[in-house]
Amino acid sequence: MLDQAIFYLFAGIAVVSAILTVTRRNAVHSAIFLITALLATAGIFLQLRAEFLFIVQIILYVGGIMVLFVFVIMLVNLDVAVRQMQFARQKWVALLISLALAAQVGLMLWSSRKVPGHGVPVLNAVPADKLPPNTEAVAQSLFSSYLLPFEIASVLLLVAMIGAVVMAKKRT
Amino acid sequence: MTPTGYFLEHLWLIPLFPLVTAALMLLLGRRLPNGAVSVFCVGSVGASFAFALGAVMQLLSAGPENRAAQQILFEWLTPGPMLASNGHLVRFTADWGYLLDPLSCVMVLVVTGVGFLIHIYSIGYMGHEGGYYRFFGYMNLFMFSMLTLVLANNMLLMFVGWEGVGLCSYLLIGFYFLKKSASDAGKKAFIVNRIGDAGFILGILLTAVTFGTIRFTSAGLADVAANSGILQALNGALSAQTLAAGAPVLTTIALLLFVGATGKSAQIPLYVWLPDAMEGPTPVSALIHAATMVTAGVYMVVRMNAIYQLAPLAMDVVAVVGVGTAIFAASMALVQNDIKKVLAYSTISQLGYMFLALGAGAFAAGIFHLMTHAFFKALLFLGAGSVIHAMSGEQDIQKMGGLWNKIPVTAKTFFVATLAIAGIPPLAGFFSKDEILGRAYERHPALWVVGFITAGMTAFYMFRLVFVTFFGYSRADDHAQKHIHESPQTMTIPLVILAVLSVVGGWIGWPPSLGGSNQFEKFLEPVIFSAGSTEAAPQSSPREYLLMLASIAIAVAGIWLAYEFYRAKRFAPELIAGKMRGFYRVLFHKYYVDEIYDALLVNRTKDLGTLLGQFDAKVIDGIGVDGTGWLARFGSTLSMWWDKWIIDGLLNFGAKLTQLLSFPIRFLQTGTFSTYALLILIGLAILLAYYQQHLHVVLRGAR
Amino acid sequence: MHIPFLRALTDYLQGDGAVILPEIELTLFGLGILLIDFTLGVRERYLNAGLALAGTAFSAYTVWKLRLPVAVNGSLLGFHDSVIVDPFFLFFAALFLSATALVILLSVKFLDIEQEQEGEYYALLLFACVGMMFMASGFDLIVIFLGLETMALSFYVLTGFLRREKRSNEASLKYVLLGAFSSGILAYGFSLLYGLSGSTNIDTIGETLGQRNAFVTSLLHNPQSAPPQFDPFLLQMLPVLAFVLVAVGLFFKIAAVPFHQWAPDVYEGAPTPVTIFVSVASKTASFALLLRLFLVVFGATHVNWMYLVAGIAVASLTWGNLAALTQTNVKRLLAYSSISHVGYVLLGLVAGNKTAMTGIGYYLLAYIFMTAGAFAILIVLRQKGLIGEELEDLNGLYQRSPASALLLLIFMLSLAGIPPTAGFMGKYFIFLSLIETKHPILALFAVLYIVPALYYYFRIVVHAWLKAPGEAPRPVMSNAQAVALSVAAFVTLAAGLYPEPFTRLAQYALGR
Amino acid sequence: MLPIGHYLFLGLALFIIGAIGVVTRRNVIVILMSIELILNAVNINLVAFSRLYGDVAGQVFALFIIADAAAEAAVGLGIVIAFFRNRETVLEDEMDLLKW
Amino acid sequence: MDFFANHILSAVLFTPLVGAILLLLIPRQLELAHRIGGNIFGVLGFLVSLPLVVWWKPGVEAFSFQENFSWIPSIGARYHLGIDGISLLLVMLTTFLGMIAILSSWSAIHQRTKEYYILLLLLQTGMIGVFVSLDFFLFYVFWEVMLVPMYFLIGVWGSDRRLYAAIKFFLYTLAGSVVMLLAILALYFYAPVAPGGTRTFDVPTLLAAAQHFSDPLRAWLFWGFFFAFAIKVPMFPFHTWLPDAHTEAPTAGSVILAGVLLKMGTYGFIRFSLPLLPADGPIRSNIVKIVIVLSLIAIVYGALVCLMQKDMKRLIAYSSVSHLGFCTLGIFALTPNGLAGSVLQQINHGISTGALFLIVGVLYERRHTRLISEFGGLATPMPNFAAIYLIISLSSLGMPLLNGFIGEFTILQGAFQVSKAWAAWGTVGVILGAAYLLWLYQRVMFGPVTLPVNERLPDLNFREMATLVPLVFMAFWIGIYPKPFFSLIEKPVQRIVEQVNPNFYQMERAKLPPAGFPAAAVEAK
Repeated sequence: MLDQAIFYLFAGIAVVSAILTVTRRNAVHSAIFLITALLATAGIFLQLRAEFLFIVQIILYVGGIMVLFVFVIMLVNLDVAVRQMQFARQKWVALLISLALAAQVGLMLWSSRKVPGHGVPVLNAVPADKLPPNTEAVAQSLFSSYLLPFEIASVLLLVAMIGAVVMAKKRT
Repeated sequence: MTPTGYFLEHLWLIPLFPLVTAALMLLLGRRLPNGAVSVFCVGSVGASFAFALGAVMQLLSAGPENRAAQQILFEWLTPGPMLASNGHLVRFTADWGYLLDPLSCVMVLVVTGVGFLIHIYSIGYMGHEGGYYRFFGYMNLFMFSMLTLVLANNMLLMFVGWEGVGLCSYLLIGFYFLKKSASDAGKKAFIVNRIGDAGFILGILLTAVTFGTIRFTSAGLADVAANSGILQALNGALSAQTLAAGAPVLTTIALLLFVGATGKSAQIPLYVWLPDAMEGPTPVSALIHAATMVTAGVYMVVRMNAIYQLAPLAMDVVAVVGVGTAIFAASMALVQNDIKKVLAYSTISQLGYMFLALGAGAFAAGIFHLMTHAFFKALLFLGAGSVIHAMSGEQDIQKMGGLWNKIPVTAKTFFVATLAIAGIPPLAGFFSKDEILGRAYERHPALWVVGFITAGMTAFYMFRLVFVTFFGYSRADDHAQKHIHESPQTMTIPLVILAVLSVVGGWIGWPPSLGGSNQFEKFLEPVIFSAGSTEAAPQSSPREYLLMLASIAIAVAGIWLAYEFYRAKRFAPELIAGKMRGFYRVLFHKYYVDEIYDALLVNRTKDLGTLLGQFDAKVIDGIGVDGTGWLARFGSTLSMWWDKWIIDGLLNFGAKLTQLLSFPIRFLQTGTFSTYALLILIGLAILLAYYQQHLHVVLRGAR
Repeated sequence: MHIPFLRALTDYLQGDGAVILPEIELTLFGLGILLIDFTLGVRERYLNAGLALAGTAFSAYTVWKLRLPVAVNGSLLGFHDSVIVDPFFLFFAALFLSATALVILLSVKFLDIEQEQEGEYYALLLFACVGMMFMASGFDLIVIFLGLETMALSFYVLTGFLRREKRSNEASLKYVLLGAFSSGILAYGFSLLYGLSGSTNIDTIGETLGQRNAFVTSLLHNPQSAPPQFDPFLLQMLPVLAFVLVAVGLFFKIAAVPFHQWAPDVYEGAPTPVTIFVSVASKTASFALLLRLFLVVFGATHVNWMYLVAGIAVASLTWGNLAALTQTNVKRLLAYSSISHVGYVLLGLVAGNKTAMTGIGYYLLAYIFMTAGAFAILIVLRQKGLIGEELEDLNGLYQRSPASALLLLIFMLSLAGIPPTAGFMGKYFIFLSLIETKHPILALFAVLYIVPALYYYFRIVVHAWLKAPGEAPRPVMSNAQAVALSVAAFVTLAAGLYPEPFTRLAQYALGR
Repeated sequence: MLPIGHYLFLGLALFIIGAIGVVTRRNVIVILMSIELILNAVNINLVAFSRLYGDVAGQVFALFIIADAAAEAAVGLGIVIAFFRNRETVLEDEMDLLKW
Repeated sequence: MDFFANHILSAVLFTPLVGAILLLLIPRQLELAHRIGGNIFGVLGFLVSLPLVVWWKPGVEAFSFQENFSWIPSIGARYHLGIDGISLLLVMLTTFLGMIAILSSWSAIHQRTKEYYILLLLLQTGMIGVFVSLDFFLFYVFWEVMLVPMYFLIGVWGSDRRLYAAIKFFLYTLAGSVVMLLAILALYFYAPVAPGGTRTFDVPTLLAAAQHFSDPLRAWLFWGFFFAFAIKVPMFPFHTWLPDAHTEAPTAGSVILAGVLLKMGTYGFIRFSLPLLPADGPIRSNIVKIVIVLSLIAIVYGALVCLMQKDMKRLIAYSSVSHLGFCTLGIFALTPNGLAGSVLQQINHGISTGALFLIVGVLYERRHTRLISEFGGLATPMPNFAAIYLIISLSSLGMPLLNGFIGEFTILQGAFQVSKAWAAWGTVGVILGAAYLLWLYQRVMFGPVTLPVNERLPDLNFREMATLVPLVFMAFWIGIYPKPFFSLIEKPVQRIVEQVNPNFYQMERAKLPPAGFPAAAVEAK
């Protein structure tokens, strides 16, 4: 019961603020609403007993990425951008098509609900008390079975770093 | 026993002499002096005449039943096994071989003899012309081809000669190739002949598949069984009842071959080339277009007489075409003013006579007339040439006249020839023509009537020619007047010899009814196929005398009429012409046949060519090639401007739609990036829809 | 040795480390470049290139050594089955490394001309290569995804590496936006895959999907075997969704119609060596990934998605060939031609039998070298003050530099698929496989598209050979370029004249 | 937890919204944000499934996706800055040098 | 020497290639060196091919001088060469015409001499390869390779619309040959494999296997090959590339194009298409009907189009369409005579038309125009030229004692045995042939010299004589004594007919009466 309440609350926030994100004229406002959406998602994570991810979401996204965004928005002079038109002229067609796609996929998901377990092999989730303490578990698998992705991620981030530097570096 | 002897074993030398000299002339004749040229060329023809004589003598030494000498030099065309019409496989071979039998005896003698005389004549006639060596080279080449034609032992080799003479006539007609009319005439002659040749080839092919061989006969060969000939095969088929007289295949063969004959021998409908051929030098007209080449058709039909005799229908066709041509050409000859044109038409008409004879089954008579005609027509042409020579190139008889005393030899010999062709006994023409008419009567009186009228017309136009040319006052301009002179001896001597021949030449065929014993016919007996039913019916001699008298009468009448018109001038021909102007004009324009042919066939063919060329350029290339190219380019432009036309079109449509829904829309140019992104979404949607639908069909087995 | 660290290191390298040793080496060399780059003066920057080459060489050697254990026991798994080393990987690793080496060789002079001789450039090349290798060797969705992203990010940066170039910026911006979007879609698909199997190991995923498919087919044959709510169609809903999402993500990476539109822009805008890298390496890597996923994960449902792929293939052939017909920019033209090549390879995937696999391998091999060669000619043309990317810039190349004109001809013939060149052999296998699997119509399509292809390839040849030269300078070829070109030409010709070893190689990698 | 369908729909919703943002917005920065939304949707799926299966693989995956999102954002924004330096704009439809 | 004897075909095949490579090494400034080198290797190519004739013995096995080495074992493609009588003739024609073509371009080519000779030699190798390879894969490779040098010969040294003509030629031929590739692959795939054996591209094996295919399959394969060959020949609807290519190509190019390239199509028909014909039945008879009708259309059509041409080369090009129509007619008559005649006619066409193109080239070098209206009355300034031109025209229009007649007559004979109507239509072509060739000759050579330019035209020089006289000689040889040629191709032709049209030999298999029949007929007289 509580679960549901929490879920719907956060889900509602997430969706609404997501919509606002893509509809606000002002990029700063979009950023703000994006943060809201991400926070709501974090709430969902929590509802799903993924505490570690919840933290990461808040720290990394909200703390890191969004700061970057806002920073860049400030860098590129905003007031001009705001005054320009914010939506591509094809927006209606685009909207139409996106919604059609949404309907299509939604229908697939909806129709597959008839299948037990929504078409997913397991019928119902492990009871919450059977779950291992989340952070340890994540750490466990991160450094045992997902060691390699961890290493690759370092390379990935290195590349990102180099890239950002190369790109943003003042021209010599 | 088959006749043997040096000459018979070296038959191949007869055509070889002219060939060698011809090659000599054409390769390095330019460096030779005229004297040497004439010695070589005339000498070579003389040599082959001598060899021909020798060969004939040695042949005559044998008994009549096996008077045939045949020798195969090598296998020429051996394309491998051929499926004959009776389901046998035969190893088809066309060998390079020569056959001398009575028929080819006559031909080879006529060709070499007359040819020899004409060569001599040409020395004088062509003396002043440029390209002397070229002329004689062509003439010798012609002799070679003609001899190959008459000596060939199979149809294909005969065809070689056939085409060869055609080529030489093309070259010689076009000898003055600077004159467009000349080269045109040459081309016309060749192409018209070519049409006939097509028929000939088909005839050969049909013969080949029907009889499995194209060798005329195996007579005179060492191993008769090994390589049999048409004659033997035909007999075999008859005895085996696989073929009967009048079998359609035989008729087809006969008719196809006859198409070839009409081409070469200038019969309706393919005679049109011969009058134009008079563009050539006069000796050429004499040799090729009077004495020898044009008679090739006759010779060929006689060669294949076995088949013709078994194809009555074809015989009728031959007879009708022959007689038709005879009168048709004669009528045209009535009004011509060009001396050579008159002779040309008379040649056509005489050839018509020969075919009439063949059609009537009188093969010997046909050959007989061929020979006599060779004599007097050659004489006439050479005489005409001498006249033209005297008149310094003038050919229109209306500009001549009163030459009788100025060029006596020419005039007298010409007169003899005229008598001969008019059929006045006892000159050569009389016997041959009379025999033809007689046999024609037996075949069908109508044939005789037409031939009879033609005889009269012949007498008329020939004497018209004589009177207008040689008698009366001269109508030539005085410049020409001064130069009138008798031709040199090289030209007159042949005239005299030919004149003698035109007189006595006919006597070897002195008919029994006049106490003679038609030697000529007996001589040709062996080569005339006798299986057919056309036995020479014992004729009641009174009727024969009647016919004889009639033909003499009509000839005299024609002569008298010509005299009244053109000598005594008792009636003016202009009046007649005036009275029936239309008919006269038609005659004068030779029935407009050339024009009709041009309008109906020649130009239409050219138009077709143009049309098809256009078709290539426009349709096949236009639609086929460039069309696809265009399509590709179009397609690429399409996909290139996919954004602009499709996406934007979609957008505009959406915009319009939303506008209709009264949503304010500001038009700005499309954002490329979002277009791409949108395309990705669309693709995603499409793939999803497709895959879902596909699985729906597969898994629900529906739709 | 008693130093524990070294002990650990050697243990590691005998154990799991062995399977990722090539990647490790490349990474180390990349780091090394970044380190020494600061110490180098502007004149010595080319040493970076040398170092990068050395890196590829080492890595290549390691790959070569790895073939022995692979030969012994089929394939090596490591890191809890999250990475695999098998002939497939070895083959593609070799391709990536050679492509990288070619690009490095071709970059040096180009960057000098552009005055962008930076160490980061080569480092990024190597990291991209690492990413590709993980794409080929990854046996776990996470590894694959990270490898893909590593490659992609490096490419975004490399594409925009000429920061002064407006077109370069624009290309990289489009690339990064679209690329991120598409990898978002791909990730969405991956998440569904995880959901369907509860595992990120593609082998497990493949098995689960296979079982599901088997279950569905059993349902089809006797519907009574399960309760009615197990509707076979609905059971396939999520797999379908997953498949389409993954497919779209991958089709985007290989630039198949209609997900191709980034390719021409990026190819045109990127610095030409990077264009080579994108068009050759990233495409090959994406194909490696696509093959791995389609065959291992979705192999069971091949008959179902066969026609979907066929449709994409024909679309790519049509669009690529037609659009290329009227291009005037050579890089753009080659971009469209590369789209049509994608069509051919996908047709091989449609056929999907042994021959087809060999063909795909052969085609990709040939494609790498001939495309690299074709672009390399443009790099040779790039001089101070001459971009040399338009068709007109090629005019009279024959008079200006016969050698490069000849090479250009060879590459064009190979791209068009005229024997005796590598391109023909690749097409040969594809066509044969189509005939073997009874797809004559597709085969006819594929074959006939050679004709327009030849037309536009020969537009290039016409300009290079038959047009009069303008006042353009004679291009001068640096040694590095000469080496790269001759290698490319050699492979292109050798694989056409004596295909035997290359065929064996392709069979070794894929033909099983 | 709730039946998995809820989470799937939530993920779908965010995904589509993000997609809409990508295809409709002109400001590239906002487009990048929309992409972040999409990745977020992915994360929701992953975490939900991992909860369903009761193993943390999904969460680890989500972790890496977050890292990747960060990396993409960094590079993307860097490129945006470079672009902006040259063109004084951040509107995607003014990227019109490269076209057919 | 022994090695040479065992690898004679390879020697013939690669001599020109070696030449090309050597020329590649000579710096381009030394134009003369290139000319000489090119000619040396042209002659050498011919000399090397002579032993084929000398050592030729009508062997028991189908193909002589075979060489068979492994090439691509993994797909079963081998380096397998071998020739029978037919290919021997064509190879000789190729080397012979190649030599002449190279010689003919001594003074015609002034720019890019080096590449010109290299390309000619490459082309030579390609063409020989097509005729000698007995492995489908190898065959296809040569078939395609040969396109490239030809493309450049037209495209670089051609006249005004060369680019269009060159690419048209290339695309046309390519479109055909890619379909053929599919057919080859299908043949390769459907041929049964011996247990434990691998697939093979070996021509005799595959063609033998094809005999057991179902009729529809064979029909499909036939059409697959048909397009490639029909375009190459070219047959009626596919012929439009020919006039353009011929017209634009340089003289040597036209000579090779007309002399050899077109023969690849007919050769392909004989070697590959015929064995693939379905077994006797409605399908097969329909196919044959279609092809024959196309050939007849080509014969008449080409001849008619010739009548309206204003450009000499174009006219001759269309005459090739007509003549090749004869060849295909003979081939698909499926009788020994038809096939033999067709093969011989291919050689004849190579000689006559090649010579005609040389002749046009002679005029073009002097006047740089090919318009008929530009000439007229040339017989006066150029007598030798006139003579040779006349002989060649005659040989081309089928004058007896010249080569053309032999071929045409034999073909007609072959067709006549099957259907009289076919032969009849063929003769129409014969008539028209005389018309357009003589008309052309008259317009060019006869009459007064119309243009002052033409008054001083020099007659043939020694080199041009050297190029033309051998052809004239060959024309006479074939025309007067064709027996050696026929005996050369008799065996292979028989083999083909036995395979394709077995019931031709059903009748009277046992005895071949020498000529005329029944033998009883003789004593019946």
